[in-house]
Amino acid sequence: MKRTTLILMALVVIFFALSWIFKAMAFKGVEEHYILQGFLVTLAAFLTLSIMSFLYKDNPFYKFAEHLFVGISAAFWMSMGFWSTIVGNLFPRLSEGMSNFFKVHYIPGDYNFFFYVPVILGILLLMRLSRNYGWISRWSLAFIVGTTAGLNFIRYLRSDFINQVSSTFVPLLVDWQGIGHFFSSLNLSASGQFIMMLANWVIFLGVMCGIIYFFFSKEHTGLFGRASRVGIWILMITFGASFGYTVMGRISLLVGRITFLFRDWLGLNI
Amino acid sequence: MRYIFVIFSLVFLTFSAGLAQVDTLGADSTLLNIAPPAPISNLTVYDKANDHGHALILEWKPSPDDAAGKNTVMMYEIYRSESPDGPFENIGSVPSGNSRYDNIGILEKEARDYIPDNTDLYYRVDAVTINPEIRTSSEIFGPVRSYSNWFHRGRVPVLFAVLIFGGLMMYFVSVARKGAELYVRPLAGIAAVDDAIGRATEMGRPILYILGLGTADMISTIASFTILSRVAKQVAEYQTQLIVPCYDPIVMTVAQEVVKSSYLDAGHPDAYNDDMVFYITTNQFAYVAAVNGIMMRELPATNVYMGKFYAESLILAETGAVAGSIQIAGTDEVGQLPFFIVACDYTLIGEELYAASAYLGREPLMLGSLKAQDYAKAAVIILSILGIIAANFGWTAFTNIFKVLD
Amino acid sequence: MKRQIPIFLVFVFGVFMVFQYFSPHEASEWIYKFLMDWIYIIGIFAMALGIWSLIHVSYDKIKHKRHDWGYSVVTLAALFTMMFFGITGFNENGEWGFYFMTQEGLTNPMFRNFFNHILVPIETTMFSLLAFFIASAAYRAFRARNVLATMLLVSALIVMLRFNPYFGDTFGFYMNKTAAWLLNVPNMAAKRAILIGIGLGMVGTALKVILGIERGYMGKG
Amino acid sequence: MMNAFTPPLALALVDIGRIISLTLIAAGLLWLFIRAIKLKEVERRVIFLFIFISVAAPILFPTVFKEKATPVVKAVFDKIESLPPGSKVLLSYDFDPAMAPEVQPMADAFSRHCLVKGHKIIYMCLFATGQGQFTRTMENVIRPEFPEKIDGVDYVNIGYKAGNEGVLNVIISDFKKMFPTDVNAVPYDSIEVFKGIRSCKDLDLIISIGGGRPGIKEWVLFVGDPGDVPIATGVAAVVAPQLYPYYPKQLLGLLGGVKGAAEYESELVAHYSRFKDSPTPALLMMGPQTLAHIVIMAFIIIGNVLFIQGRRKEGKR
Repeated sequence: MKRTTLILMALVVIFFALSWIFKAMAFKGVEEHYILQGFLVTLAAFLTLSIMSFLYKDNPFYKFAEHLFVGISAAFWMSMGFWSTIVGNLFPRLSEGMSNFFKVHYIPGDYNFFFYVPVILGILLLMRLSRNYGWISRWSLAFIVGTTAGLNFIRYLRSDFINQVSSTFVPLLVDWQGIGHFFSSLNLSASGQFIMMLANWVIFLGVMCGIIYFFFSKEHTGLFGRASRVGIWILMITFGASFGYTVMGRISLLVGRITFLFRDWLGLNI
Repeated sequence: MRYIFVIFSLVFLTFSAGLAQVDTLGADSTLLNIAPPAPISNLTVYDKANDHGHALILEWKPSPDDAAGKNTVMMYEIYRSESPDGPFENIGSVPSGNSRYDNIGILEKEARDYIPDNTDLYYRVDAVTINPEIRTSSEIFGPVRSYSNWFHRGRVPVLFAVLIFGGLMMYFVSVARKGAELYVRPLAGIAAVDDAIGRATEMGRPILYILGLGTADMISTIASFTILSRVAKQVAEYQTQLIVPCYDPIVMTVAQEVVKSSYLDAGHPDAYNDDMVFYITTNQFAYVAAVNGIMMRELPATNVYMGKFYAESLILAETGAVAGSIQIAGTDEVGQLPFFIVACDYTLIGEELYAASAYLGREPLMLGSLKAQDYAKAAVIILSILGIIAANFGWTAFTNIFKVLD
Repeated sequence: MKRQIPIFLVFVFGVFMVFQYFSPHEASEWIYKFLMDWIYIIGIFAMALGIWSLIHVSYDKIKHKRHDWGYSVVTLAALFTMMFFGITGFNENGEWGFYFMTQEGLTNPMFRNFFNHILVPIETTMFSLLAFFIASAAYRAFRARNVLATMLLVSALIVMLRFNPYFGDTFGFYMNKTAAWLLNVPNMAAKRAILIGIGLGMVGTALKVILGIERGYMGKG
Repeated sequence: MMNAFTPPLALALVDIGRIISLTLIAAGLLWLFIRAIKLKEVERRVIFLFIFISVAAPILFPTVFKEKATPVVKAVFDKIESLPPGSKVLLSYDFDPAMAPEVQPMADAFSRHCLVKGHKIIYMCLFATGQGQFTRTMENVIRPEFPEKIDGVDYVNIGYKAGNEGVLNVIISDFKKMFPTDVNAVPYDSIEVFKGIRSCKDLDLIISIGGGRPGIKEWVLFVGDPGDVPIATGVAAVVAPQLYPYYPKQLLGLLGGVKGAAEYESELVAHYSRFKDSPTPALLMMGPQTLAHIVIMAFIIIGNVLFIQGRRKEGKR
């Protein structure tokens, strides 16, 4: 490491050490464990800034925060999984003794022995670690994949396919009372006839052209090609609009973070 | 769950109505001498159709004193018994103005609201005034039984769709198996995959393959596995480096298997080691943080994102752009497509992701299924046009075909 | 044996799940519930594989003193510390010991502190980086290179113009309405087209999986 | 929060900081624009810096942009403004804590406006968690700012009743049947606010705040349309586009997201000097939003200038 880097790192460390002291003093009398609280708030601020420093370039602070984050999150996820699924779901079905030990409510049932199956399948999955019997783990995999494939097959056929198709059935002539009425009452209000009809036409044609864009086994030429072109236009307009719309939410996130830094850490009265 | 909530809130409602009554009694003594309301009429109880049993539906004609008339009915209380002589048990209530009650039992035998199947039951509905003492009971309806059904009649449209789609699939797969030539239009994103691997080889930099945040059973992840197997095979042939960081442990297991056998197929089993495919953590942003780090440190020539992605899509793609990698993405998560389109060089939109596996392999069986999907799409277009015509002329019979009951 | 049994299992369970949808009978519901529970439980066993891989990769880095191996020490230390806090704690008598989860979740104070002051701040900060990246992506990509890029650009601008405080009443109002229309009408059309495509693709892939045509997930393309 | 007790020096510093930061952003963008004409790309980190300043500066130096109420928002404001004092307004808190950041400011602003105009407010909610949100209005608005207003005389909280649209179905014809008492168990008939009110049809205005289900759609379908009662709403930004078709026929007006709330707050501040020092959370939230949006749009324009200049140069060659 270069000397300037070392000096810089030392300065940062000193800065946050000072922050810890100041924060702890500010918490004195307010919090019981004021030294710990001061440390934790400083730590949160340090980690926030470390992550943000990645925007400038990859650096040791980011690397530290990143590796810390990975370790903590993996352990968090594992202990939550252990307590909620194994202790919360499995033990109450399998063994009264285990349930008593972990102080969870034992659920007696006639079919509880069925819960040995996933335990066996889970152990088969762990066979993956063995060099020679690794292939056995495919059995439990096959169970998971098969079950969810069947589930997805139906679910998507029903919700994404049948529902979406049937909701395309919209009247193209909304509230039609003859062409004379159409022109005489033409206006641009959102609930007016023209806008409603326009919306339905755009939705219908948009869906059709969009589907045509997704044809794989037909050449996109001629009329077909033109329709598929319109389809990709509609997709692009939509993507642009969604992008623009998302900006607001993302800025809110940053506002939240910066407010944390200013108010909770620096203690500015804003 | 919803029913528990409804029942719970109804209990709460009854309770608060009771409380209210205590207070109003003092304020308004006329409440004590309300005339009893007229009873409800035409009570019918029937088995809930297309269900797992343990559920009955009550319908009745409201009391003439509900809203009109004396306007004294506050709510209806529902009573049930296993014998016509009682004892009747209060099982729930609805506010006045209602003429239907769904008596949905809970499946566990121990539950308080367990309704036995294939057993005679008797029902009674009371019209209750603001003073719960003053009420009028209806005649007892019964016996009635609830049944469990083997077939859900409301789901026939889905069955038809399954049969039609399955048939199309079988047909085209068998056609393809016989060796018929099937045309598929070129997809830019797919062609880019081959170039990208070549580029990585020239530059001597690795290829980063991200399977997304999906679990191993998601269809998009399964499609991604197939693409990964092609990529890994080519990578093995070119002797380029491959990095596959994983979000889900099962996905990691499968990905290891996939990459391993691809290396075997390519004839370089010794070049594979388990650390090419590794697990990071099952936390969205911790995973992103680590992958960002990998991108900036290993500077991969190509980043391939295939599978399920959420808010992290843009963080990954922008960091990849900063690192100067060629980026190819594909996802079926509609909300994230805009970000991949904006930040990546090539993006497979929705269905193209599933098609990609067929494209890369060029196996007749896979191409046959693409053809089946296209025919289904053509059917959608025809059906939609028919549906639009039907909607314009008010032919509800046609649109009703598509009504799926739950 | 190594391939046939898994493919058979996939077929059996896949077909059962399809049938299950059409049969609301109690028995079919019960089996369905069991299967769903099983998947969760198996998933927990897979956790061990994941943690094993994480430890293995980190340990390997440290052992061979690879580049940046010091950070792997951080990962492992964080992992074991958090796990320790996750399974131990004070019981109701105030004794330190093996810890049991309560109604309120894991109440070990250090576990909570780590969660609130390490996990949450980093997580939300990573998320908030999107505010920066959305700007740089917009700058880089929203250029009127061709028709498609122009459309992307124009519709994004229209939607973002909602936030201009300097528009007059009428113009601003119509801008708002146009943005709402864009977000409602073409958006719905495009989403529906994509969803129908995705639905078909999913159904097709799921069917291929059940029938054993698509076997990529078993390491065989 | 800035208020009347902030020392003048701090206020001056805030003004100076605001001016400096805004000038900095404007000058920087101009400089980048000129560089773009000369075909110099903007570095990524510069964009990041601009985004950071444009979000951080308005937080540090509260910056309020001129928020002119759009007609959809103005319609609601004008309605409350034009009703004679003593009119009966119903505010329904149909939201939970998750939606609160966006819609709580609206609920507070409506309450302020109605109370200052001397309207009588009936608070209720279709979400069980709405009660907790009302408590916030009570603690942040009514108690500190309107200590003279009396519960039961100027406003009343009748609380939550389960039953979603079932509740609405009843109160369209009879309030008392569904709400025999208020939350403090005061009987209906002895509540001053309810004098002359039998059903929803006797109300002068109904405002549903939320956007989930049950929410504004149910209010329109079950009360607004059949009872012919004016209905207005304040909803989360995601929901707003779906509600535009209801305006102006079935909906008097609507506030969409933080922006709608900010517009309302600015109208309120402009009309009533007593609210000058009241918290305006939505307006403050709008500062970073507006500035960041403008900066991003400016960068899109700069990018396109670069692109056009580049192509022109290629053409000359």
